[in-house]
Amino acid sequence: MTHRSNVEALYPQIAEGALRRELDGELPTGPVKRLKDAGLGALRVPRESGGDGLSWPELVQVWIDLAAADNNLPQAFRGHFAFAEDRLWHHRRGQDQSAWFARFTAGEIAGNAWSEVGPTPIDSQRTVLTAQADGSYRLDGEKYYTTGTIFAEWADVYVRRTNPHRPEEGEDDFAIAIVDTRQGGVTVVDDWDGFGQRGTGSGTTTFENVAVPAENVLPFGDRFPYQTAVYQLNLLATLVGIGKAALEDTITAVRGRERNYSHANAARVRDDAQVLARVGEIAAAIYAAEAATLRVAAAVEDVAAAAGADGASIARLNETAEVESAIAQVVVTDLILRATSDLFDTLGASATSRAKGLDRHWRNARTVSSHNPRILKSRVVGGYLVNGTPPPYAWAIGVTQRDAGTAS
Amino acid sequence: MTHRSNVEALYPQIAEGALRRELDGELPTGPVKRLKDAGLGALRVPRESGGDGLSWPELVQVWIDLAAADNNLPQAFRGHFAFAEDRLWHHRRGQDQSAWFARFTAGEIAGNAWSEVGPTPIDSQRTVLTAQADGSYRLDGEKYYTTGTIFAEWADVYVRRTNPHRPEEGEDDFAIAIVDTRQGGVTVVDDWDGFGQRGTGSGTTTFENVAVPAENVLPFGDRFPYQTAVYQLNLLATLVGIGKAALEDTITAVRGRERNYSHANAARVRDDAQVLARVGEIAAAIYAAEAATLRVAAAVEDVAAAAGADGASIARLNETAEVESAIAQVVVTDLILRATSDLFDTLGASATSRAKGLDRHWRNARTVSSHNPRILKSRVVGGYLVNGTPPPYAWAIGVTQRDAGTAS
Amino acid sequence: MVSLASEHGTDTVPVLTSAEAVSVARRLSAVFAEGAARRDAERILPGPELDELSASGLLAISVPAAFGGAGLPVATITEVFRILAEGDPNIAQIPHSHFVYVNAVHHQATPAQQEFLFGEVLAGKRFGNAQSEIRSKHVRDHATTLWPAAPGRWRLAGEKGYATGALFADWIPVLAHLDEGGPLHVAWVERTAPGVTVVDDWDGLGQRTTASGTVRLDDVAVSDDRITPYHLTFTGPQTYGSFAQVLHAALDAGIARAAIRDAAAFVTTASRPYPDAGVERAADDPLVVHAFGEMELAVRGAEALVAEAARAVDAANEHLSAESAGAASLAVAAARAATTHASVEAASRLFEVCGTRSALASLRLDRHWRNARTHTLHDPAAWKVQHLGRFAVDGTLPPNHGQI
Amino acid sequence: MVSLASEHGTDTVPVLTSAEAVSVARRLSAVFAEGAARRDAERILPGPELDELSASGLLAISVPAAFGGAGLPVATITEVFRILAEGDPNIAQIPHSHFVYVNAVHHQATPAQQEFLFGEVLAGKRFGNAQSEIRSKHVRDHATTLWPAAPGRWRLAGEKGYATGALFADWIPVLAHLDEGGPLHVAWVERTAPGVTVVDDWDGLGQRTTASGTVRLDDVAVSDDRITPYHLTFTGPQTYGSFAQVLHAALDAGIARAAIRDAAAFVTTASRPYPDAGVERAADDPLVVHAFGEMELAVRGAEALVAEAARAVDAANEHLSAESAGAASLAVAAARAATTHASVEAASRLFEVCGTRSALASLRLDRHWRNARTHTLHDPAAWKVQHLGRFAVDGTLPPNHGQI
Repeated sequence: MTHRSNVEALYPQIAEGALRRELDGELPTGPVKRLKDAGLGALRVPRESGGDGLSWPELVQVWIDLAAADNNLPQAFRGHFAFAEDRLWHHRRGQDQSAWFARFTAGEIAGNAWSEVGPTPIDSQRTVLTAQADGSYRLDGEKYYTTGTIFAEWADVYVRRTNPHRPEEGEDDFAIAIVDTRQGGVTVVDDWDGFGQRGTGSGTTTFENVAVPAENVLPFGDRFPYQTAVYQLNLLATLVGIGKAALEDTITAVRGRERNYSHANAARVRDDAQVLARVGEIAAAIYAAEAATLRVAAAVEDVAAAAGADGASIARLNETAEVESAIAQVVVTDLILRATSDLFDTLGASATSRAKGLDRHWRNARTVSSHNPRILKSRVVGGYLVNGTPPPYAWAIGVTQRDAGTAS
Repeated sequence: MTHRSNVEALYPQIAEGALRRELDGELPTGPVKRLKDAGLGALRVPRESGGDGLSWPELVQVWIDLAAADNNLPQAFRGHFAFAEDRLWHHRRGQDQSAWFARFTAGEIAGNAWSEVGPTPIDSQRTVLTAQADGSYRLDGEKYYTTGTIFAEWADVYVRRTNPHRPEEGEDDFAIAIVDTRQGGVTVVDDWDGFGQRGTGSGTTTFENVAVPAENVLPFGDRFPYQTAVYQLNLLATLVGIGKAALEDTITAVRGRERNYSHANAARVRDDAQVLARVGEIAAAIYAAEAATLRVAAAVEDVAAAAGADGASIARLNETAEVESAIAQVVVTDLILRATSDLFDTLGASATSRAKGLDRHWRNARTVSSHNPRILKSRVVGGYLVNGTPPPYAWAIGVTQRDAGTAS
Repeated sequence: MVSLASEHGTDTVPVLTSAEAVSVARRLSAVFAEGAARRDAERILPGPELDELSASGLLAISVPAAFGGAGLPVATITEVFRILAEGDPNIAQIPHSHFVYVNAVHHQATPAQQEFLFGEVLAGKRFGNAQSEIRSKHVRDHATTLWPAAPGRWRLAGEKGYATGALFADWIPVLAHLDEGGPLHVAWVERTAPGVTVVDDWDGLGQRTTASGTVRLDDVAVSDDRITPYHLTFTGPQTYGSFAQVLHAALDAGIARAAIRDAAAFVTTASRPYPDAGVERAADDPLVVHAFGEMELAVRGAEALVAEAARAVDAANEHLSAESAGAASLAVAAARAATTHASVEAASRLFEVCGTRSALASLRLDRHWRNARTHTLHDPAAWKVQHLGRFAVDGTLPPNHGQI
Repeated sequence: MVSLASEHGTDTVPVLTSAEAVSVARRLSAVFAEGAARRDAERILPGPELDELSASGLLAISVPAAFGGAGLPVATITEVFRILAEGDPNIAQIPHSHFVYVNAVHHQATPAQQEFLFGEVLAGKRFGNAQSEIRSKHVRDHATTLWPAAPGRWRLAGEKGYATGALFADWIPVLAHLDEGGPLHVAWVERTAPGVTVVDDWDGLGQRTTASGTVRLDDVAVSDDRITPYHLTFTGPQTYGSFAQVLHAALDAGIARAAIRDAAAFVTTASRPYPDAGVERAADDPLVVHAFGEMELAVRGAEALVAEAARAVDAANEHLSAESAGAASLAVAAARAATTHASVEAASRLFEVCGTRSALASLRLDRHWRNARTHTLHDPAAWKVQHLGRFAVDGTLPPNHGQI
């Protein structure tokens, strides 16, 4: 039994409770627990370290199908897969990551804590990691949109590092602190108030004088370069999964419809050519969206597999992955949003019952796609193709210290 | 050097002449000749028989890039790849096909001659193969839309077989005659009068008392089952290639534009956010169309690789390939047609010069997609998903004797 | 300027001119808009707002001049609906059946019934609706029946669903068979009559405060003079269907306009510019502006078709024939299809232009999409397109019924 | 009923009422439609057709009543354009600049010039256009100049492109600087004047017979009385741009309608039904009908916006202000964007509903798409959307120039 097969065995049960959790506004705490136990967090961990060693296209297929079962779950694990990828990147570049791999195979996961919205100016961070006299650190600050952290043993925190004890070491720099959320001083509040993706655990995390050992502080410049593409890919997979769930619900609802319009083409709705054609169009949109998303996964795989290559090759592959993720976002967003809104055209007025929750697919897709407006991505793609302008985030991590918190 | 690399080396030269051939209404006879010599027709032939042994996704990528160089070429070779696939299918099922493989590697190709439009009723064919006393055959009749046959050494002809010498052998049946086009009595006329895909060589082929040896007559029921999916896939690849060529032309034209609208967002057109966004949208549409097409190719590969499997497995895989090709057609047609028409939105009035031929992309895409109206395919897809209605052609070949000539 | 219809005494509502009606509607719409998000969030039914609407005279503008009403054209009624819906489409939807039944009284009731029922409307009373039955197979099957009780007296029994407006009505016109399997008639029962129960069990994802619940009729006494023939017999050309439909179209056009309005308000005050756009305000980003332009274009197109359709209904009312009624139905079909598309699209694209923060549930900006998506399913827009297509291909006029 | 304007003598064209103009346009449109495909295929310029158009009086309908003309409103002129374009949009495009320059004379010429030029129009003469210069960087840069020759006499030198109508014109108004770098003026030169060469070098993919070629001006003598100020100075509110634009919109609306008409004719007579549809005629396939419905819907929406825009231009002409002119420009922007979309889309979807056989080149059914695609690039529709967007976001009125 692979971790993957254990994970996939959970889908029917997870899917069954998804609508109820949505209507009750309940976090998917139980499903997340079971997925952690089943080894979802270890899917990319190398086989020799107890993981499944999945490729990116394989992992993305898992994300898509998981999102079809419950739209929130891949996003809830997004921060984990990014952090785990960073560990894998360094493993491939020769660093020993066995301690982390052991944690992941034991079911521990990490959440994300990078964003500071509100008054935070670009290129500054109010979450501060202060070096102590003994070489360890203390962390104070507040992060928003900490997706998945509420479910996680570890928080992956983007910080400003300061060393009051050794001013001679120069100015503050930016770093990543990996914080054990199980200790006192870490508070996670699920205050996410979106009308979609309500169960992603995208809350606020507060750190008050939290201890961080020195080995858990990582230089920001060493971060794996394709994090932006991975983030986008996670959102793309979520969109596709939402689309697949919407299609499934549509087909079920069409099969169940009894009343047809009296001048319709056929006595039964399920035989009506117009209705079938619309279902076909929705299915086709989702088919293309899934194909495009898996193609981006292949581009991410290319850069991930190049961990040992020279910097120029990595940069080139990373740019490709980044551009492809932007390209796919333009078209996938459009296809899925349209599909989740158009599905109502195949159904009658009874489809608008709140209890059926058929609007959740649109609300979820709309929320996911608000992360990076499609209309702005299309300009990035056009600028790259016409003028060779690099996508804005390909160079953001590991090269400059531009606010990476916006790269979500 | 593989055949594939030889073929790919020809693209720049082929692309350079494409616009001129289009404007002059000239058949791509030279490019076809060079492609035959380079081994395009042997790409699927097993390596041990002198071919490249390409998988379907690999072959489809070749088609796409070839169509980007000249939209007509993959379609001109469509009949060949179908016939060659039939040979490969029987090779995989244990029949010796070395004679055919030798011909293909020597640069000989086959064209298609299945359609009889006009008064032909379903389930009848006016092209008749008459058994002779010596066991050989003679062929008489006329076929339309014989795409590629004008360039081919062989014609793959769907016929009604009759045996006046042995009436006791029962009623006429349907068969495939493989006819050497180099002999007298075979006439191919390029009378294709479409406003697009003008260089596909889709003319009329006439057979007058043409000799066909018995070994070149194949039972219709033995035809490889996924021909319909292969045909669709060829059209999909052509559409994607057209889209890629259109995108390339658009980018070049945008880079070259000097005059901008005086209230525009930027002094240079190439810096105008609206123009760049539109280019990005076109690119994204083509990216998704290509991804969907390659995904169909993977489904075709699955059935092609199952030549040795039981009938039920083959039927199931074939149905999947068929449905996926229909699904992809719905969305790819829409994406490419829109892209080839929208490209003008990034350009000025000078883009409408006939000499620039920018309308050819739309005319070509429109012609390709008229082969199987998208609006009708969407119903097939919906019917399959909602009611489990099998797609109309999955069972047409090898099971019933329904007029396979419409399966294009 | 609102003039009081003094000839009906002080108990009557104002009789408005077209210009007055539009201006009163604008004023009320602005007021209704303020509370719309909160009513949607907390599901507060708009009782006081409806009373204000009645008092304004807007619900009486279709009463014929011969009966002391304003007798305003469909063009004005439609524009009033559109304006009110821009404020709160829930409030606008509630009197939809009121106008439809005022129209029915005009065409189907006896002079005595007209005198009485129009008088009620001029006195500020509201008509509801109890028409659809949920358990039927086809949308237009009915089981509710007027059972004979005594000469000239009947008892009405049955259950109706999606009864928008019934909760707030003074009179509920109920569609019922006259005796078992008999011809369809309309029984006018008072909301407060014994045996009438209105249950507020509507729980849709949008149009949440329309109170489109269930009406139960438990042996309600009805006398002959409160029974009118079914106005939907459609034996000849009619504009009953196109009138009802153009008001639905106006409602969706109002939702679409409201979505653009709220999107513009958000973008100009709350959206952050995208860092790479190189602009100070999100509202100056040419791609945001372009998206607004596309939304504006779709909504203007829909509005133009609504206005065109309303004029076509007025024209058909003036010279009624199969051709003029068919032309009105086609114009209305186009208006319905266009407003369906424009409202769903504008309400969805709102988030594309406003960015991440607009997705906060507390802002209730998704209510526009939920309202549009819910109301546009009232009857299928695909069928409007089908009728337009039949006309485009063959010149076939649409069928003669109440949904087009 | 066409009445002859006898007071201008027998040499003048009929002065038409609005109803007459529409009916004459319908008759001519039907005639023009017959030869449109052949003219496109063989690139036959429509000389006789233009003469028929002039003789009908339709090219004189905008001459003010004070000068003996019909003085018809923009609403009628627009509808006439739309109808003619449905017949053959090449023929309709040729007199576009004629109407624009009649309008210019109305607003910018001296009474004497008006008397003369309007007289020419009433006598059946046509105005062309020589405005754009191909080699300029911005669309509105100009190098053509009136060089001083003697007091009151000038010689005109330069080259103009995209000069639609010039080949068939009696008078060519040429945009030129008055002296080197001086203010822009319009020089009126006779088509046959020495030094005027019109080259039919237009080779577009669509609108192939509009003769939109090059005008070469080789020291053409022009006297003061044939020079009018540039009507595009835009120092105050104007409807010059919106009038020109609404006619462009009408032209695309006509193409769209023609595409539907030809598609319906093909589907009902030549298309084979799809075997699996289970219908006898392709025209009965619900999905084909649905596609027609969508096309019809888009085209009706575009037509409604064109009519609305024309009325807005009339309204602005009546009470000219920055607001009314801005509203007209926005209404026209919506019409242009909608007709662009509807014409390209209907002309492309034609093939989706008609099937494989419609792709035969000899049918020339692709001419609708080529015509739409070519004419809609006249100036960018994206900018119409941008102006609508600026208005929707911020209430910003569009700029004051000739392309909106």
